[in-house]
Amino acid sequence: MQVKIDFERCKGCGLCVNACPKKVLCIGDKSNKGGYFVARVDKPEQCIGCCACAYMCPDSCVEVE
Amino acid sequence: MQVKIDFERCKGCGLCVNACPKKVLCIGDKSNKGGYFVARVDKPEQCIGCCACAYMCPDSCVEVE
Amino acid sequence: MAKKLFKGNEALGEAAVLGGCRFFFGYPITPQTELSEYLSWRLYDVGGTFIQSESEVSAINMVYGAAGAGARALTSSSSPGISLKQEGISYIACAELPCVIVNMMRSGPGLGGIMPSQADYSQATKGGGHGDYRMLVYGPSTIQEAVDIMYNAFDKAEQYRIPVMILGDGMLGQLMEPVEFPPLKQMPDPSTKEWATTGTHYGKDRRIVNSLYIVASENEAVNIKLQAKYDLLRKNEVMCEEYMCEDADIIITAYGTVARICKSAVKALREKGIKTGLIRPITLFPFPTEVFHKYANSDKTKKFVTIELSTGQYNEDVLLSVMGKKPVEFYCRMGGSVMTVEEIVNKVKEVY
Amino acid sequence: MAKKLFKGNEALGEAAVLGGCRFFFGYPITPQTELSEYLSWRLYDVGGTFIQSESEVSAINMVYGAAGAGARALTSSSSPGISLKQEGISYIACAELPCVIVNMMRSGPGLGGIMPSQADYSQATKGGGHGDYRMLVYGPSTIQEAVDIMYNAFDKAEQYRIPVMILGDGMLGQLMEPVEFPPLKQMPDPSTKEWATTGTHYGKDRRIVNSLYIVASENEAVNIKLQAKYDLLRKNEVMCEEYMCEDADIIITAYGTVARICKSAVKALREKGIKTGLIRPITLFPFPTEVFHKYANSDKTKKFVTIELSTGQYNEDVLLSVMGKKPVEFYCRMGGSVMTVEEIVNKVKEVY
Amino acid sequence: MEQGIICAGFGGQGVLSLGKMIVYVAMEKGLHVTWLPSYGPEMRGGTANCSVVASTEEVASPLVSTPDCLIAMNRPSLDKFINDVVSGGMVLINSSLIDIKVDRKDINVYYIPANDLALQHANERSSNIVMYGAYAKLNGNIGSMDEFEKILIKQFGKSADKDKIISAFHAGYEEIKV
Amino acid sequence: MEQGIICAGFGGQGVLSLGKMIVYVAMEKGLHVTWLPSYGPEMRGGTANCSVVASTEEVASPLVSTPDCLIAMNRPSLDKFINDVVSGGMVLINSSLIDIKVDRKDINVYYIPANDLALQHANERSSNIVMYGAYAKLNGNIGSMDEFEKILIKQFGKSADKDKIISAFHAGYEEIKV
Amino acid sequence: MATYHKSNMLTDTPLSFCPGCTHGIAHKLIAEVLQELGQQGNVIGVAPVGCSVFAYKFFNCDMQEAAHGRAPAVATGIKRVHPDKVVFSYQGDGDLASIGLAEIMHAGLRGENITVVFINNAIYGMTGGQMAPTSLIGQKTTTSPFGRTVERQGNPIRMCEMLASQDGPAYLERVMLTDYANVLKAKRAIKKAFEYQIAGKGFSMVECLSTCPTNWHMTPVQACQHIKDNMTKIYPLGVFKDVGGAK
Amino acid sequence: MATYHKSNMLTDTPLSFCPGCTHGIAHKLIAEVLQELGQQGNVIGVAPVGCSVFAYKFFNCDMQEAAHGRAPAVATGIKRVHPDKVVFSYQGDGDLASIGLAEIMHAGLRGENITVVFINNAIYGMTGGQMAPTSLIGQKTTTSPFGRTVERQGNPIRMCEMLASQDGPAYLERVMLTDYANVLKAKRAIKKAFEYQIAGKGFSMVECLSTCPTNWHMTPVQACQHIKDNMTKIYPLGVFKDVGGAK
Ligand SMILES: Cc1ncc(C[n+]2csc(CCOP(=O)(O)OP(=O)(O)O)c2C)c(N)n1
Ligand SMILES: Cc1ncc(C[n+]2csc(CCOP(=O)(O)OP(=O)(O)O)c2C)c(N)n1
Ligand code: SF4
Ligand code: SF4
Ligand code: SF4
Ligand code: SF4
Repeated sequence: MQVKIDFERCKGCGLCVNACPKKVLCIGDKSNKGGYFVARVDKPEQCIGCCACAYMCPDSCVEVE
Repeated sequence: MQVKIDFERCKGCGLCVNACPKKVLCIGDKSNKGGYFVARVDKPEQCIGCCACAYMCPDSCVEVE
Repeated sequence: MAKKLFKGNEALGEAAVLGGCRFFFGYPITPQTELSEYLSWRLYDVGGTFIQSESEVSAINMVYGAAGAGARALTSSSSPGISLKQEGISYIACAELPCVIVNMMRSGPGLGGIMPSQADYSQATKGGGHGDYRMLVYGPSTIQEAVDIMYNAFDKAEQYRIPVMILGDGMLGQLMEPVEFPPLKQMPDPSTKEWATTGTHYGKDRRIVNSLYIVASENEAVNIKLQAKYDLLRKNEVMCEEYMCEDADIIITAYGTVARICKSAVKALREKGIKTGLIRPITLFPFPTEVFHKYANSDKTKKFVTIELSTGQYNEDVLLSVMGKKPVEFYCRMGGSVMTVEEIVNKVKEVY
Repeated sequence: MAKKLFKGNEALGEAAVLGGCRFFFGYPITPQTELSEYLSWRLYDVGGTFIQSESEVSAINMVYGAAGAGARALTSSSSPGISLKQEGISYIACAELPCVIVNMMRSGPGLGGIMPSQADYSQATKGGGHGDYRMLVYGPSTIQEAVDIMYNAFDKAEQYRIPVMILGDGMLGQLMEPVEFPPLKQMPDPSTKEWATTGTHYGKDRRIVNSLYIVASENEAVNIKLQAKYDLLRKNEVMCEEYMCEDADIIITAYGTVARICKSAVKALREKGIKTGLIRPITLFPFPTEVFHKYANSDKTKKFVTIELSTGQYNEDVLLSVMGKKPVEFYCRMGGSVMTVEEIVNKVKEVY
Repeated sequence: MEQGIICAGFGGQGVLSLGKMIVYVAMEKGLHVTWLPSYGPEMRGGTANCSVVASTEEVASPLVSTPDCLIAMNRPSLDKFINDVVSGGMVLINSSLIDIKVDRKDINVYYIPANDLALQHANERSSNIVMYGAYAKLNGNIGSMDEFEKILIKQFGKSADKDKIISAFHAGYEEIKV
Repeated sequence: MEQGIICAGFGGQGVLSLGKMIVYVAMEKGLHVTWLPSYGPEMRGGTANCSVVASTEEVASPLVSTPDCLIAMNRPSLDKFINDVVSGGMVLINSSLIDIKVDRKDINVYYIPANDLALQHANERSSNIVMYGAYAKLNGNIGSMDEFEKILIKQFGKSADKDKIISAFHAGYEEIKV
Repeated sequence: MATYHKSNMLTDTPLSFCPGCTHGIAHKLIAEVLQELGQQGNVIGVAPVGCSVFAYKFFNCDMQEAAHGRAPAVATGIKRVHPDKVVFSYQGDGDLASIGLAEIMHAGLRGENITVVFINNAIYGMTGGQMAPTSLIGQKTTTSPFGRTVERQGNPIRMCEMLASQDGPAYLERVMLTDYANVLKAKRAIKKAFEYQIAGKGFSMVECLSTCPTNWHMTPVQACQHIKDNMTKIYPLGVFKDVGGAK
Repeated sequence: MATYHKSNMLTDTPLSFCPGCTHGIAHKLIAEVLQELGQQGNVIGVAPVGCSVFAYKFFNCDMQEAAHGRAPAVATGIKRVHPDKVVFSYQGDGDLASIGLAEIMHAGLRGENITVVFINNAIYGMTGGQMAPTSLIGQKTTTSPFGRTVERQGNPIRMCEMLASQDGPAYLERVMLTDYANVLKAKRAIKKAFEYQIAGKGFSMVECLSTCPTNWHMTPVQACQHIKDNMTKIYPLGVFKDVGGAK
């Protein structure tokens, strides 16, 4: 499984982070052009492909494949 | 008991006639200034003072005393 | 074709159908209700849709939706109901949707009365709603003229993508006259309506009906475009009847049913040897400014006399056109009272 | 009293309270929402009532009820919301109820944008609603002036039994300036309001608030009475600032916040040696026609230049006042774009 | 030629259709016509009237403020319009309901007991037909008796009371002696 | 004297209150002032800015189209307004977020690492206070350092971070070497 | 045995309704109730736009004439100014259930302490017999000339049920003005509604099934029967909400 | 294990909502459902006035932007012209339950064959946090600064319940956009609503309890919790009407 986050689209809201049952994601320390600190895939190996993060992302920034 | 009908106010709708359980009233053959054939107290002696006619008259033309 | 005796309201309904209208959304109000009553069965006859909406506000927004979807949609009301439509009309104007709105004016303000009036003139011609928009406004004076205007109103509305208003009054709506109807119009191919959200578009081609422009420069651009359209109307769409004006010392001016009464007055005055004429605008926006210029600049014309059923709303446009070059006298009745031929004759004699 | 830095919207709210307003009915809309937000707590402080109504339509009708009941009632909105109030305003005008309505104009038509505009001028001054009614319309240009006008608006409204409109724009609403507030007004005795349905009347004395006059002659009489009132306003209530007009070759004219920009332009032009002045109407209805007459008839004045944030709505009244006696030049911006001082300077230089 | 007519009466007396029938006759004759009702919330009783204009030229104003002909079906209508009738004009009065005489000398007044004749020949609702007949007799320039009758038949041809109605029409027609 | 100022930045950077504090200082000084925000549906991120005018005379136009002073807190703001600054005017740039240099030679440009200084002395939300300090140093005609500080204390007197905020102010003040 | 006299809360002006129209019954019930409650000189009424537009001529108290559908908003404005006065609105079905739907529902939700008398006659009377939102399925009107169908004109609206679905209203009842017994019931309902207002319990509404003989093309007696036979099937009588002793 | 890609019924334009605002979730659910139902090139949407005013930029289909509250009227106009197209409106609570209450109720009563997605976030987001008709008792907003009380600001409005009190609507469900499981439920509800429309069953509405972190002054995660803890007490989830197989 691979989780990808659209860096410029992300608003750093943290809903994906909160949704992930395996704590795969976290809010990173890099901000994009909008000034948002973007979510980051922290532990990709733990991903079970449930897509909870993707479903919860209001801005459709998360792709799971 | 006395039933009185306001001759000029009456519109001859017949609701009082229909309401009276004792058939005290009827529609008369005299018309008023509005061109309406006015209700008439036909059998005053039969009146039991139930006021059904008065309550049903939409134009508040019936007085019962 | 034989003429048929028709009530103004019903004739307008029939003419709308013949002119291609297939959608009506409206709410009853005297003195125009017969229009919707007529269409409530007539539109079903031709496979159209008639909805008595929950309110005038809803009606005008249904028109917005249907017009945006490519249909020929009509709504109709009278003064208070038209006031309620002002927001919606402003939206339609900005989204550049074509539609037709009938206002059979009654006397106001407020609930007022149901007799004829012309006191919604400014509202119709200068924007009763917010923002710098205009409608193409017609003020027919006979039922035949109303029919002919309605018959082509949707064509004009679509040509310019603009709301068209037919501004009548209670008298026009209630009057019966013999009228000749044109044939059922062949509809233009709907696919030529490049604005229409027909639901068939996806992705880049998709269509948007909108009036929101949050960036000032974009909103200004839209307004510039609208103004250019209004200039085009001023150039191409002015309609005006000049009646016995050529040799007239006094020119009466009026529109709508009032102009009919004025015509009788012109005849009566000429019989009395007073050379009178009549300028009768048929389009109220665009206003026939040039016609007034012509006579205002002519040596023959001595004076203008404006006659209207409101307190100078129409006269403002007359004054703006005559621009101080000749005196403009004024006579009006209000609140549903209508002037007689005699009153007009007397007014003209008085100022002669 | 020390001046306080206040946002226009909030300053208007405070001034309304100080001027005796105890009832507010309104619906949020940018750029005036701060007014209602302010009153949502401020009115409770003074034992008043604040209702966020379900819509603008409802708000204006709540105002009708409260005003008819003898209260000082206020509503406030911006362009699209004001369009929705047109029916209600027409009712209030006809029933001769006193109230105050704020319109912080935003750009239109339609949903448009939220930036400053003056494109509701005709709607405000010539009746956006149906029928021949008028409001007393003020166009303040500074927050202090807005405060002073609002402070007295209810007095004027009650004196003439007329709806008063304060016509600002997004800029006036959003701007902060230091402002001095007058003291809390002593309320006139409510029992002096002979129109008010206070519920204490029975039988012959009972009071009726109404705008229905089904008999044309009665409706006409009401209209004649209204027109007499409007003439009285024309006589007594005109307010206008004349700024450096005495020796001016060119007179700029503008109202509201735009007039502030024009004032800067007048200064800049005079520095460049172009003798410029400014006529700034404070009341938009009644319009300061006499002031324009004075300069239009003066040999000194060469030209007028109208500056506005709409496409000639205000200019129509200027033209009607100047009446062809002097050329009137025109410059406008639209859709929320606001002209700079430089643009005005350039326009004047161009026509000089 | 231009004739302005006012037909006026109670709500239920059929004055609007009376006016309309006159219009149809004039139309058949090739005249220009207009018909304008007094409209309003008259559903609830009260009076009704309509203005009719028939003219050899295009009708300018459909408003009849000074009628050449007044048909008055009840007293309030007579009172309302009698003074507006032009000098030399005609007035048709339903004498079944109107018990006064007109004292203007400059007009031609005809008294027709319309309700009585209607009851006699058809039914109480046909008083307007009687007046139509009377009008026909007096206005040969609008149409001949046959032409008036033709329109009547068009309107009531399918009615069960057709013959009675025609008889009421004739009663009105005959009532006028000229 | 009349100074037109534009403060501009991201939604959360406090540019509106920065402008307001400058207004308060000018008010205390007896100057005429106006403050005008760019308003709108900016709730959802995006840029914000305000126009401030301080003048010895009544302020005619509150719109600042050609600022005498620009305070730019982020790159889009700098790009938007830099060309409007009057010749001889001043520009204060938040160099923590803006990594370019201005190439106009007719204006005075000051680079202040506002976010860095803010983090160092107070917290990330105080970058506007740093700029306020820098502005104070450059605009003695609007008010003295004490007068600027007084307004700051009025605003944040009750805040737990009061001292840190004042320290951020001084850092901004000191950052300008004139 | 009883006596009956015209209420002193009615003026002497003849009512403007058609012969046999039960609008008149509703008028007098309100007048009688207000009289019995001793509210003379303590009432402000709001007239709607509809056949009862002239209500201000008939009720013997302070009155305001509202714009079409806006009576609840007008009444709200009044009640907030005079919370100690009895305020009522009188509205038809076009007025209340069509154009004024938002106003009545939000007045109910606010628990506005007013009384509404709602005349449901399934038609637009004033304008000459157009379809109302309450018109029955199958009913022919001038704008549903082939009879109302669900497909074309949608479903009849049930106002008591709609208001009862929300918090706010204190008392909601539907009655019919068809006969003596039901008129007495209607009177009790109207009395209760006003009593609740006087007690400060909040919004109350009585929906009266009422006739329109003129536009139903029936005699007044037939029209009353039509209500009993047909209207009550769609609009069942009864109490839809009653907060009782609670506020 | 599954995969997730942005729906092709959404454009690439970044959404205009605040960080963590669940308006975005509602948008993508609609897009996904329409994609799954194969409706690309068969849809017309109606955007309201509110934070979702720019919906026309985000949905990859024909769109109309309606006046505040009038989306159901606009959608009605559209649907009558194109009965074979899928028509939906997307509306906030100010839009649908306050200014546009009459329009939504009458669209429901007409059984208008459209789908409405109703975002109930208990606040006016777009204009900066004023009270909505759906605001909770106790909720502080910029126009109920001391917290909403029944006495001052009235009762929260329940739209599913209101619509369910009438004939007309075919399908009404309330869901919440708070977590994975509930988002999936919401998606099923939205799908069902569109399926009903496609099957010609009539009016369908899905009410989505949605967050406004900005004006609630909460983090997005807190805001979701607030819905679960507090909003659902007033706005219980569930199906309020389902005509099922019947038309
Ligand atoms: C804004 C507006 N729209 C329409 C009308 C016209 N109008 C007057 S009464 C009425 C309907 C009345 O019906 P209802 O409320 O059912 O009362 P009823 O006459 O049946 O008693 C309408 C549509 C109006 N006066 N104002
Ligand atoms: C006629 C009119 N009134 C008011 C407004 C201002 N306005 C814009 S959005 C809005 C409320 C939005 O709230 P809601 O519908 O709950 O949607 P949200 O923003 O919370 O998603 C208002 C009142 C307007 N644009 N038009
Ligand atoms: S949910 Fe979406 S927008 Fe929010 S942090 Fe995660 S990826 Fe970014
Ligand atoms: S009910 Fe009244 S109006 Fe009707 S007939 Fe009897 S007395 Fe006359
Ligand atoms: S039209 Fe109908 S509702 Fe109106 S007064 Fe007549 S019978 Fe009553
Ligand atoms: S204001 Fe609220 S509803 Fe609007 S986008 Fe932001 S979080 Fe969402």
